[in-house]
Amino acid sequence: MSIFTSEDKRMSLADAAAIVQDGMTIAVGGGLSWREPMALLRELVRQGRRDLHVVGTAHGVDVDLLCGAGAISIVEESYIGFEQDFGMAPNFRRVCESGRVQMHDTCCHTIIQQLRAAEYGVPFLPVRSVQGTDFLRLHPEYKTMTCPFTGLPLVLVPALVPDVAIIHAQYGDAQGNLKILPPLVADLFFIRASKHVIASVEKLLPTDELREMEPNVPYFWVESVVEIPFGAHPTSCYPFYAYDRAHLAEYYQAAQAGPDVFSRDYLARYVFEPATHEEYLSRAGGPAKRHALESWKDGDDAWKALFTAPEGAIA
Amino acid sequence: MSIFTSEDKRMSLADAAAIVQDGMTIAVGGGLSWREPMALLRELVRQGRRDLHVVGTAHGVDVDLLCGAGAISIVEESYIGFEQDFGMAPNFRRVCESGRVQMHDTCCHTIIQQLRAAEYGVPFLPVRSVQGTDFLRLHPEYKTMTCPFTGLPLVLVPALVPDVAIIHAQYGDAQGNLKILPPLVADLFFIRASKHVIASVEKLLPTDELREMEPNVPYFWVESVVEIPFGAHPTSCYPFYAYDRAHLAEYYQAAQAGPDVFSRDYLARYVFEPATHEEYLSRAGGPAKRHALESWKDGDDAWKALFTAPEGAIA
Amino acid sequence: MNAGHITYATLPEVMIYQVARTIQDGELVFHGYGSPVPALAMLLARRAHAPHMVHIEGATYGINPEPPFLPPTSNDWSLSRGSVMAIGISDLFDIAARGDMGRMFLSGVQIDRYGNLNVTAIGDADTPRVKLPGSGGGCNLSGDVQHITIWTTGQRAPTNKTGKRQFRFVKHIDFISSIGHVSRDGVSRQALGLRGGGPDWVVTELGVFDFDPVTHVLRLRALYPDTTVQD
Amino acid sequence: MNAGHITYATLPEVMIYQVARTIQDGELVFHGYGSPVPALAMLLARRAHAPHMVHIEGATYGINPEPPFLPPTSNDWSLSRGSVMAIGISDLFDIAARGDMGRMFLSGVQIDRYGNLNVTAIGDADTPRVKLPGSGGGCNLSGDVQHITIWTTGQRAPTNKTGKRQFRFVKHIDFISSIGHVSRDGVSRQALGLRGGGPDWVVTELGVFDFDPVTHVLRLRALYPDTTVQD
Repeated sequence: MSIFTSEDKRMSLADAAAIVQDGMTIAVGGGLSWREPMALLRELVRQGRRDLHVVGTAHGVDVDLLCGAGAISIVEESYIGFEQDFGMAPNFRRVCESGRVQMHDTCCHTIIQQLRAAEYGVPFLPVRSVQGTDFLRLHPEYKTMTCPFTGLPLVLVPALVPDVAIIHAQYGDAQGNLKILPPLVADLFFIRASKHVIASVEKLLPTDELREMEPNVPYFWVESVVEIPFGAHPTSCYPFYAYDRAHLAEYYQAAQAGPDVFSRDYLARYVFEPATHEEYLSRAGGPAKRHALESWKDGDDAWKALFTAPEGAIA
Repeated sequence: MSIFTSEDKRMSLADAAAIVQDGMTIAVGGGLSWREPMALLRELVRQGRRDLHVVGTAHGVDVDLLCGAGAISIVEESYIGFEQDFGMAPNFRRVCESGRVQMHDTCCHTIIQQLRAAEYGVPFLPVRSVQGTDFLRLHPEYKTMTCPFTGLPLVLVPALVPDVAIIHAQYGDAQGNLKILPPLVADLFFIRASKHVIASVEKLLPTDELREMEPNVPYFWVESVVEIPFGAHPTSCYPFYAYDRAHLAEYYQAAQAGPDVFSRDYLARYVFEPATHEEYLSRAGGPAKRHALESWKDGDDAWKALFTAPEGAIA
Repeated sequence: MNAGHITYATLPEVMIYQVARTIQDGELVFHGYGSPVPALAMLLARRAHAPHMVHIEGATYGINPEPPFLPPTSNDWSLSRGSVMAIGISDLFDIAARGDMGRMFLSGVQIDRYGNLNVTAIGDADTPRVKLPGSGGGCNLSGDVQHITIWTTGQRAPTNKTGKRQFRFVKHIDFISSIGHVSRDGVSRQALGLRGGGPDWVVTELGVFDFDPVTHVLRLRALYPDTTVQD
Repeated sequence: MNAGHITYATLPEVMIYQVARTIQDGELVFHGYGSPVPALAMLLARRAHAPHMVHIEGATYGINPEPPFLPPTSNDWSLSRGSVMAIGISDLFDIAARGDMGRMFLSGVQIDRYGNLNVTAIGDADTPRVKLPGSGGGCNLSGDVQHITIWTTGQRAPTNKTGKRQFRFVKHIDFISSIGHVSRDGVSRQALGLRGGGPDWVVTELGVFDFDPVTHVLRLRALYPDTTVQD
């Protein structure tokens, strides 16, 4: 929704995250346990952001972390959980049930149609589905109409323009061109619909090298780029690393044990105390852990082993 | 709009083209002088197709040829011409001015929104532009409404479902997976919105080789695949060949000289008399011509030389 | 211990078989994330009676993948291995919305007699008693997909902390996350203008159900040998 | 003989310069196919006063290309050479529709005093006297783009076969292909709900024009040294 033409978009993690202000609507890239911009989100928490409205499709630890840190007031996503892995998202569940966070649950195609409306510069897009479900009750901003072409009922969903899209990409250059590898989830929709885009990348490349990779996000949509290797940890970022199941299990146990334990055992240890991303990585297991998460490349057995539950880790 | 799951979609040019029937709405891939499915279109003409309704964005010799052969009754495109190269499209102009063909001129974003409506399974999409222009007069099927969100006027353009998309891709496999190289123009929109997709490809590859190229069209949208090297001639199909400017000049002169000359000097010679695509290529210059059109790879001077007007070729 | 293997061993193979049976050859079929039963049923169907089924893998949207194992999270590259290509999230939902998705699988924490499902919240939606993870794409897909198989491994009602038995099949559904045959207001899916045919089969750990073609109400079709109607 | 060079040599450099001057630094700028004057003006502007302009090349949609020459057809790979990437046709039009395209260039065979342009048909649209090639994306873009430069190399009226002088600036326009400031029915673009600001500059082979801010009518701003008002 804007054009950013500076030649050098490189920023510190702190400066990039500071583009997000209290009360803004944010769209978080990736999904479930894949390519979520965790380093940027941890920085948002460190900076004490409040009252964020988060929108998207199916997410996990990213949104649950923001819920557990008290950074969010509205969740408008299609799913927040840990799938068959650990099940429900403890912090998300707790803040919804206490009423501290408004659950504006949505559905994947609905939110894509809303982002597309923003992308196409029109006030709404029509949707045939959703009718007959209680999502209409939850979203008084949707309208219904009788289609002038078919005479059948339709739902009109309004354009959704996030203030900031927060993206983690595999590759980028200083100017802000990005190469995001699939599953892209909703990242390209977020990027095209949002007013600001901040991106962390695993690897910053010279533009000529990035060109060979056929980037899929042009620089003029991106406002800041931060190189943060392992910036999606504990979610996965192939072809670099698989997700850190042991870390997620530790996260889940802390969150499950209630807000105080979560604050002490997770937020303090992994978000507030580490002064730098390097310090975070070192607390999260250091080079040995990083090496282990890269071992998915060593063959199916090594890869499979990364999904093994650590002894006693799952409640 | 359909799912085609046969394991082997390879067909003869004649069988593939026969999927198009008189009166159908067709979407022709490529654009201007680039990657147009010319071999398939010549076959349509040979089979005597009539009353086709052709839809798309900015095209050239493809639609002009169909106009000159009497195959079309409605043209719903955004532009038919030869740009600064040769200017207006003689056959298109003639059949519009005589009233034999209805000019349903459209505009690029409008037609994309109509194809998107088909793709998203909704009866229409809204458009903010078009208002104040005479395209509304030309298209009574468009509707206008007051937007229930903004109170401002909007145009609603109906879903457009072509019967057949006719595509020329660089690469494909027997199952119908395709790799189309950019500019993609509207090809992916046509493929997703149409009931049938027939494709010619420069090169048929084993599936494992195609996978390495990261195909962008899944097999289940494609009903037939025909391998036709130089199947886009006289338009370009990089990285294989540049367009054949001398041939287009010959085409233009014949078309400009009136329907009788065009029938005799172009249609007979290049469409009706050649029994096979190989025979067509041989009449169009044979191996020497093919080699010349591939010479764009030899450096800027060689490439530039391909755009030189042949002596006296332009009227 | 491998999660894929745990999954495989602890889920009743008979359920996977029953879910696989609902798939027709030649149709495009999708399962969502967190759905090991449909995932395995689709792999089975494609190897057995539906070789021309188009398998779209949940979350990676890989086409006809040959995953080396089933990881417990769904946006994982292992799940698109062997695919010639993957489509995007929008392609997947658009395919359904234009009527080209043959079958999909949905589950629910509450299931009512018309096949409406709740995976959003128990209690009041403003401050729910239990906030469930959410419907993912289920809300849209329930309206759009040609045929839907409902599956659940939790039909047998457990007792909660207060000793009350919690039934998965409920008379009153707290939140309709995905639409079955009749809405809360008694409107049929046809009158709502929905494209898909709605759920036709319900496979649980106890038996197989379908819907009466006239009343659209769930009815028992078959019990597995080791279960009773009392369950 | 190279077409790109022919083009370059035969078009008045002063026109290219005047068109380039209408471009601001930092804005996203697009030219359509068959538009050598804007194409050269954009290359010039980016090298001169607008280094942060985003150049989107007509038809290939290459970003900031460094073409080795200008071919006479626009979907040509030579026109995206040097781009880090290209966007798609839909991206281009969507960018304009959401208000992010700063400037675009349009031409017309008929131009009326409000900047409405005709590139569709002379005469009646049902059976036109002259069928013109069509507007490409001009119709949509004329409504959406922030600022539009109108350019024409054919303002000086030639005489036709019957000796009648054919003016490019016309009182009555046969077909409005792209909207200027006021519609055929006298409705302003604001009242039409259009997003863009409409044409602000008109550059011809004779001089430079703009639009009166109150009446929205075309007015002469500068003549080139070798032309007269009579022309």
